[in-house]
Amino acid sequence: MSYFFQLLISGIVVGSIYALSALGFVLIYKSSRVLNIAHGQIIAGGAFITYALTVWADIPIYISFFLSMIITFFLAMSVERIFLRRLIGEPVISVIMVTIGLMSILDGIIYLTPFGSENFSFPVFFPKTPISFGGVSVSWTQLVGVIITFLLIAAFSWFFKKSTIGISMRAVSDDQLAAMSVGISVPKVFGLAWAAAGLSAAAAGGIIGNITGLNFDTLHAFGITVFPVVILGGLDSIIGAVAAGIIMGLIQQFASGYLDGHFGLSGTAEVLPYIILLVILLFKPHGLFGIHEIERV
Amino acid sequence: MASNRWLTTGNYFTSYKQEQRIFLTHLDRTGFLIFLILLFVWPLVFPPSNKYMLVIDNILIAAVAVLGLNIATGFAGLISIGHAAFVGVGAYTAAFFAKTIGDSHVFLTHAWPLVILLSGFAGAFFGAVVGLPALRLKHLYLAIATLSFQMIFTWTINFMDFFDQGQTIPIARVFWFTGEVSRKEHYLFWYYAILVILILLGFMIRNLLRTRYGRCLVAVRDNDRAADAMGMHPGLTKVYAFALAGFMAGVAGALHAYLYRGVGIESFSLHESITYLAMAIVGGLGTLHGSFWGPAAIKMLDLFVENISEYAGSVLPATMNLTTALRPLSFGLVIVLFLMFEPRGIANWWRIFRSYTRLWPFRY
Amino acid sequence: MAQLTITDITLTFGGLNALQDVNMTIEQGLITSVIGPNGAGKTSLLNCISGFYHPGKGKICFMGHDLTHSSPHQVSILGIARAFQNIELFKGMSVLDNLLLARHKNLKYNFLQAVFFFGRASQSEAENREYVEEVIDFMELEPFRKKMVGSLAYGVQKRVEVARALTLEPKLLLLDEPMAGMNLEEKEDMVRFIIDIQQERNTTIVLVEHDLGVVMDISDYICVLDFGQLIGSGTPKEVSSDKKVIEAYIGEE
Amino acid sequence: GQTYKLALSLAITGPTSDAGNPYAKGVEDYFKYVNDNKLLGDDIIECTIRDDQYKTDVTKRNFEEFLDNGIVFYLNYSTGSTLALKQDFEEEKIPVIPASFHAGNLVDSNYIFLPIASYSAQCIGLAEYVAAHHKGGGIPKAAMFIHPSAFGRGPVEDVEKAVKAGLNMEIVEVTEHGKDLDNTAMLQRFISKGVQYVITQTIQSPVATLLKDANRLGLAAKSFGEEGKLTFLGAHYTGGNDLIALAGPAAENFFWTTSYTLTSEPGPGTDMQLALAKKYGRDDKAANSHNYTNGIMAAQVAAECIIRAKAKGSKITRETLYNELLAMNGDNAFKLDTTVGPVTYSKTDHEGVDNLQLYSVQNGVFKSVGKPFSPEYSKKIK
Amino acid sequence: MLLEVNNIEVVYNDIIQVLRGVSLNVQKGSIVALLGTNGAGKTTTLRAVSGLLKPENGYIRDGYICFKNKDITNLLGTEIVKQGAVMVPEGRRVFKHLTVDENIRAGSVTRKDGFRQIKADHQRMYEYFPRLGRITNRLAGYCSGGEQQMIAIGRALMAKPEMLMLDEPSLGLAPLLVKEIFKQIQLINMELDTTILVVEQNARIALDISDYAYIMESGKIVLEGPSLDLQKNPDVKEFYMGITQGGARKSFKEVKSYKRRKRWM
Ligand SMILES: Nc1ncnc2c1ncn2[C@@H]1O[C@H](COP(=O)(O)OP(=O)(O)OP(=O)(O)O)[C@@H](O)[C@H]1O
Ligand SMILES: Nc1ncnc2c1ncn2[C@@H]1O[C@H](COP(=O)(O)OP(=O)(O)OP(=O)(O)O)[C@@H](O)[C@H]1O
Ligand SMILES: CC(C)C[C@H](N)C(=O)O
Ligand SMILES: [Mg+2]
Ligand SMILES: [Mg+2]
Repeated sequence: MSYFFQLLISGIVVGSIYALSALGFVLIYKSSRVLNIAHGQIIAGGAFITYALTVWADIPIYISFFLSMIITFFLAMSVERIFLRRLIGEPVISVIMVTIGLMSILDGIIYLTPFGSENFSFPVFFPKTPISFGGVSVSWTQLVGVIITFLLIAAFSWFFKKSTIGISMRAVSDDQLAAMSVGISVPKVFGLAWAAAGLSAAAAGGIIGNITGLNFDTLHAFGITVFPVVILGGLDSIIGAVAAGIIMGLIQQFASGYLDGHFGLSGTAEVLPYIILLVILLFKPHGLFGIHEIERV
Repeated sequence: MASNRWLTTGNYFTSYKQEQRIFLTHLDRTGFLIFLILLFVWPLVFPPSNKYMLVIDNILIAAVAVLGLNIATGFAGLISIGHAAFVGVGAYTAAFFAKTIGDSHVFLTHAWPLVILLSGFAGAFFGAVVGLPALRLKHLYLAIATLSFQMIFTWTINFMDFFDQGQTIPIARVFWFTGEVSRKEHYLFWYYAILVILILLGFMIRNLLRTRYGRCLVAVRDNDRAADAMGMHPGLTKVYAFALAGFMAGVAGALHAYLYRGVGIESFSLHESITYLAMAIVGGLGTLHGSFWGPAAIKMLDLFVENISEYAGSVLPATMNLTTALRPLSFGLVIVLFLMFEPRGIANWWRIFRSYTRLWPFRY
Repeated sequence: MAQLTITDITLTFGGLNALQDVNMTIEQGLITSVIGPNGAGKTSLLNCISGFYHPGKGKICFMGHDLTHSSPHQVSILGIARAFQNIELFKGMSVLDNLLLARHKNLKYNFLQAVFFFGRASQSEAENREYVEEVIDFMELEPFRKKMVGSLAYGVQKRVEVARALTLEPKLLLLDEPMAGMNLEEKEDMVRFIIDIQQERNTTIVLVEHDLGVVMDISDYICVLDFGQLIGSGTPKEVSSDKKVIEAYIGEE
Repeated sequence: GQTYKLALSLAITGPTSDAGNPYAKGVEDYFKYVNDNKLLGDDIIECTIRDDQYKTDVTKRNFEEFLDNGIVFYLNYSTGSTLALKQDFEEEKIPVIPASFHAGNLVDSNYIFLPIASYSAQCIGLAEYVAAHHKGGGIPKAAMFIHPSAFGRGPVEDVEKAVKAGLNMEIVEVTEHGKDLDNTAMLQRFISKGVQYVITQTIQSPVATLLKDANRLGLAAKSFGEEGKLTFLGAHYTGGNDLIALAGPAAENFFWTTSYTLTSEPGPGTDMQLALAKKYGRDDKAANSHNYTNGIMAAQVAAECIIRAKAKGSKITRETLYNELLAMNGDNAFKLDTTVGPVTYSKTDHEGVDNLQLYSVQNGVFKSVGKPFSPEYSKKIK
Repeated sequence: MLLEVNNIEVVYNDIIQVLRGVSLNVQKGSIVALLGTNGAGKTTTLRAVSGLLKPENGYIRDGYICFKNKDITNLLGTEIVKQGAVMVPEGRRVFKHLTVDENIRAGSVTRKDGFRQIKADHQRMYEYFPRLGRITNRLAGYCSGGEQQMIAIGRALMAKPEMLMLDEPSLGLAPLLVKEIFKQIQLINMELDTTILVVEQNARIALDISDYAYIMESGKIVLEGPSLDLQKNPDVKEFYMGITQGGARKSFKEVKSYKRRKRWM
């Protein structure tokens, strides 16, 4: 039974990290209907900045974690400013393609640093002994990761639901022209969305980096890995990201816990999310919590 | 029609049939014919090295694939992030034959046009199956269905012992009237083979686009509710678009298998899918000739950047990082700059160029 | 003779009855108008007829065919065409292409013929093009033939909407507020088109419109909806003196 | 003097670039060294190094270009591309040394030469060590944790064969990993099946996650073979300083095998390596990387062939170099300091260094365990 | 003069000239109506004033626009809203996926005068449009046409504009609602002292409530004057209000008859 619970807990932990990574997609999509393919690179970037601040600049990791969130906040904002500003109003696919180009550019920039082809790991700053109860164990890194995830997600949920800026961000995604007509600055909204996504990416990067070590390939692959999560939750729903993240985390853990090694299967955790995603989409074409496009003819 | 069909100026139509013509003037048609002849003749006049022939073959194959992608994404507005998987389906159809009847069975070596055609149908079949969610899904959700196919395809091939778990499955050299195509003429031979197929497919698509079978694609892209009211089944039309795209991809896949004389899963990864998308966009979505410009531009760019970073490597100090970084950096930069300043792709340059020359010599 | 009969249809959106037990018959060859305040369910009614919505209850019959569960493309093939309230044109295409698309089902050639553009393909294309030109003439859209629809003024787009519906050669034409956003002069033009369509092409017309002047002047029969219910129907005269209708819709002059 | 053209196509960017990068530096530096020190007299080696981003199609393109340029010796990289280009190597009759030690490279092929013992031999070596040093009763139970590709799967069959041939071990499970963030499920399963040893054949970062998870769950053995716990072992590309960099303290007590000498165990080979790195301005990380050694070694073999052929006065062609490789045995075995044994090739033996050295992480560095050895079962199953 | 549009020319896509020298003035506190045929360029004129040409790929090529004596030619939308001129776009473009409440709140982004003030104004909107007060939590996309128009006006008013521009507020509304909306417009004009520039097709009601009116045709102002005068103009009467020379209402049934040309053309 504790095997089951261990899988359950691990699933939730992994799932919430998925949710945090998916959050970046959601934030950008929510206001600009753009799927930022380069998000994985930003996650990796966030992790590297945290590392650089901690190890090279010798700043305590708790501070550098937040510093890196602030730095990526502004970096992502300027990325939007430089690369995407001109594309406001262009077809979605062009903008998505720009993010693909952006992916390459960020790759290039990261290859300029040692992070591109060398491996690092964060200094150990949490107690090494895991928290155990009833045969189930969670490491401190994971626990803190989950807490940060939920704090950030709660904050963003509130922001979009209640704050005027949050509302205006949603308004922009609905109808840009109408938004402009009431004085909402579309470029500012986009900038802000990217900035927020950058911030969440740095947080995700820090946490993932702590779990896997800092390897560029592993980190940026995460951008693609969380795709099914983003879609399952319904592109523009923060709550959806959380729910889908946890669902996917659980599916993966249980799949590799109960399927792999039987029936000659292995690596099911890689593909199962996509299969489940397809099945769910057939019943819920907008994901679990995505808004239904209101189409009145 | 006015008597002079060489120039556009002063021409007008007198019947609706005339307006259907692909080439409006003799000048256009002649120009195009000359262009085609040049395509066939140049390698005989200036024989390129194997590497460049391979690159050019690659461009043509990519053009076949992108032509398909353009149908789905450009014309029907269905973003496909799994196009390489469809190409893979085509290639693995060839691999399937190689595994079941032996890689140098006459069927593979002599009846290769048939194999290519069958691969196309396999691609079309999978295209239609993957397109089925289009009956319910829209926009990015649909795009993700294609991504899922990409992932499932990769995983399945990796999983199947039958396909050597994704390792390269060899395919023998083909035969031609002159006997076996040797290593030396391999790339040249395929250049002609692919070129002929590409031109054929290009013309077929061009025809399709001026008939109801092509217009309905654009209709569902623009407004699928209205299309519905016009008597088209929007869902099935999308499925059909995917099938068409799958067909082209399948053909491209088989060509790839023959050209590389082997099929391995790495050539059909997500990264390739994204590259196809990049090609389609840089070329110009929703334009036919964009499907040729895009692959050419992206592959050339790749070579160019490779040369530049090599050169940089020779002049810069041994700190490898800069040269390493140069390649993705400049590659990404070009795509981004393109989209920022010419979001309609290279096809638009061509359009502008044409509109300048069209009415020549009278610009009004 | 009743061309279309609607029996007892109810349409619900999450608890809200957009239509409730509506009964209606549309007579062949007449202009029937549907009026009612905003949100009364007029558009929903047209949507039910044209297959965009499917009523939860009741039945819709068109010339012997049961439409209740048909989808829009099936309905359109039976001969019902519709102009949308919120313009639903193919924005990126020219007026000509928009109309040609409406000929989809009339283009009779197969895929192979299309791919090689031989046989019936070219012939059929040309014939249908001719038909489209006829409609363009009829709706006086000549100056806009090759213009991108998206850049046309609202009023012209409305006209293209009607033209496109007409290109489908419908037996029954559903017009959803074709005169919204037009000034008097243009309304007059549109009225002229509608009357021509009815008389010269012998097409049945269902008209949803808020301009009472127009409705009263040209309809043969009027149905009034309010909160999804049919609150009155009859000839223009009868309706305009119906107390319930005045209260719900017209207001005192 | 003459110029001999060689070429290397590998992943400097993209997946596995963490290995490819130092590898490329090793090759580059060693050939520079050869030219600078006039090891070939007036002749020089010109080795084109090209990034293929770990994509087979690009590798093929690069290879065609190299052929156009007239190379006489080729260095390749990944398993995938080596397998895919095998036919071309045969047709072109060009000697090739790949960075991939996949045993399958040698099947139906005459021109591919592995620099050191194959992955299969490495895994069998590890398995033999397990069988020999297993503590506690019964047959040692092991699991294999492998990369989802030919590279990872290659050795599985051979290890199984070795077990069939009498190696005292049971393979309980073979798992292909994905991009997992959490291996809890798998590790727990291993334990429940009584697995005590995990032989890994992949790249560093999945192993790092694996080790971290095992440590978190308290499942990692503190010493070799600790009962009820898992002892992790791995082949060439799982280990090295990169693993320590990624896994940090969790790497402690990881067992690893390769045929190269490590800078953490100084000797003449490592001195030479560090000097080379210093001379060409490489940073510490590259200088101490076992894949830097890996690259140097491939270049050493290639250069040696040329030197030997020249000494015989023969013209430097693909054929003469190929023959030099085939003759590299017996007295002609190539002894170099960067490996733990001599390089021997023959018509039937295309694995260079047959010896392996076992290392394990002690206090954050790899230390050698025992003497170099040559796995017995890898010969038995041939 | 609150708004001064002087001889502007607007082109779309660099080639399509739509306005050919339009001039109009709006007095502070007044209601000004802009009438005209389809495609005359009324919407374009409003877009030009409110800085929303850019997204449509248009720009002001010639002439200038002054608002509160400041030049706002080719300024961007957000800036102009901050200056105090807000437009309610054609076709009631509400934020479909936001609730009624959120829609109205979205109008207040440019305001800096504090949470309380905004909250109070928010409440006031529900007083002007009591219908909205009852459906605050409904998604705007599911509201009826009239409600959407009210949302759009309320949303614009939340920016506390000095001048409100309405583009065809009666579009697609039932007669009763048209009356209701125009009543509110008049009320807003009086109570909040908001200047109003309204584009309308319904000439009757527009001339009824406005102080001054312009008539536009193919990109030019062809007729202007106090609304009372225009109401008496026989051409306006016939072409815009459907009143025959005899004074009776023209029947649409007779549209097929001969058409008289307008005198101003
Ligand atoms: N897709 C939908 N989902 C939910 N509710 C809907 C939908 N379509 C219509 N409704 C609701 O049904 C009711 C009737 O709407 P409908 O559009 O039919 O009104 P209408 O009479 O055409 O109004 P108008 O004159 O403004 O066009 C409205 O309350 C509307 O909110
Ligand atoms: N984005 C655009 N691109 C190109 N042309 C446009 C664009 N928008 C409008 N036009 C053209 O400008 C002219 C005037 O359009 P506008 O929308 O200003 O007219 P309007 O007077 O508001 O008409 P309506 O009463 O129909 O709303 C029309 O001929 C239209 O075709
Ligand atoms: C060459 C290496 C870095 C190992 C690589 N993963 C392979 O395919 O063999
Ligand atoms: Mg309606
Ligand atoms: Mg307008």
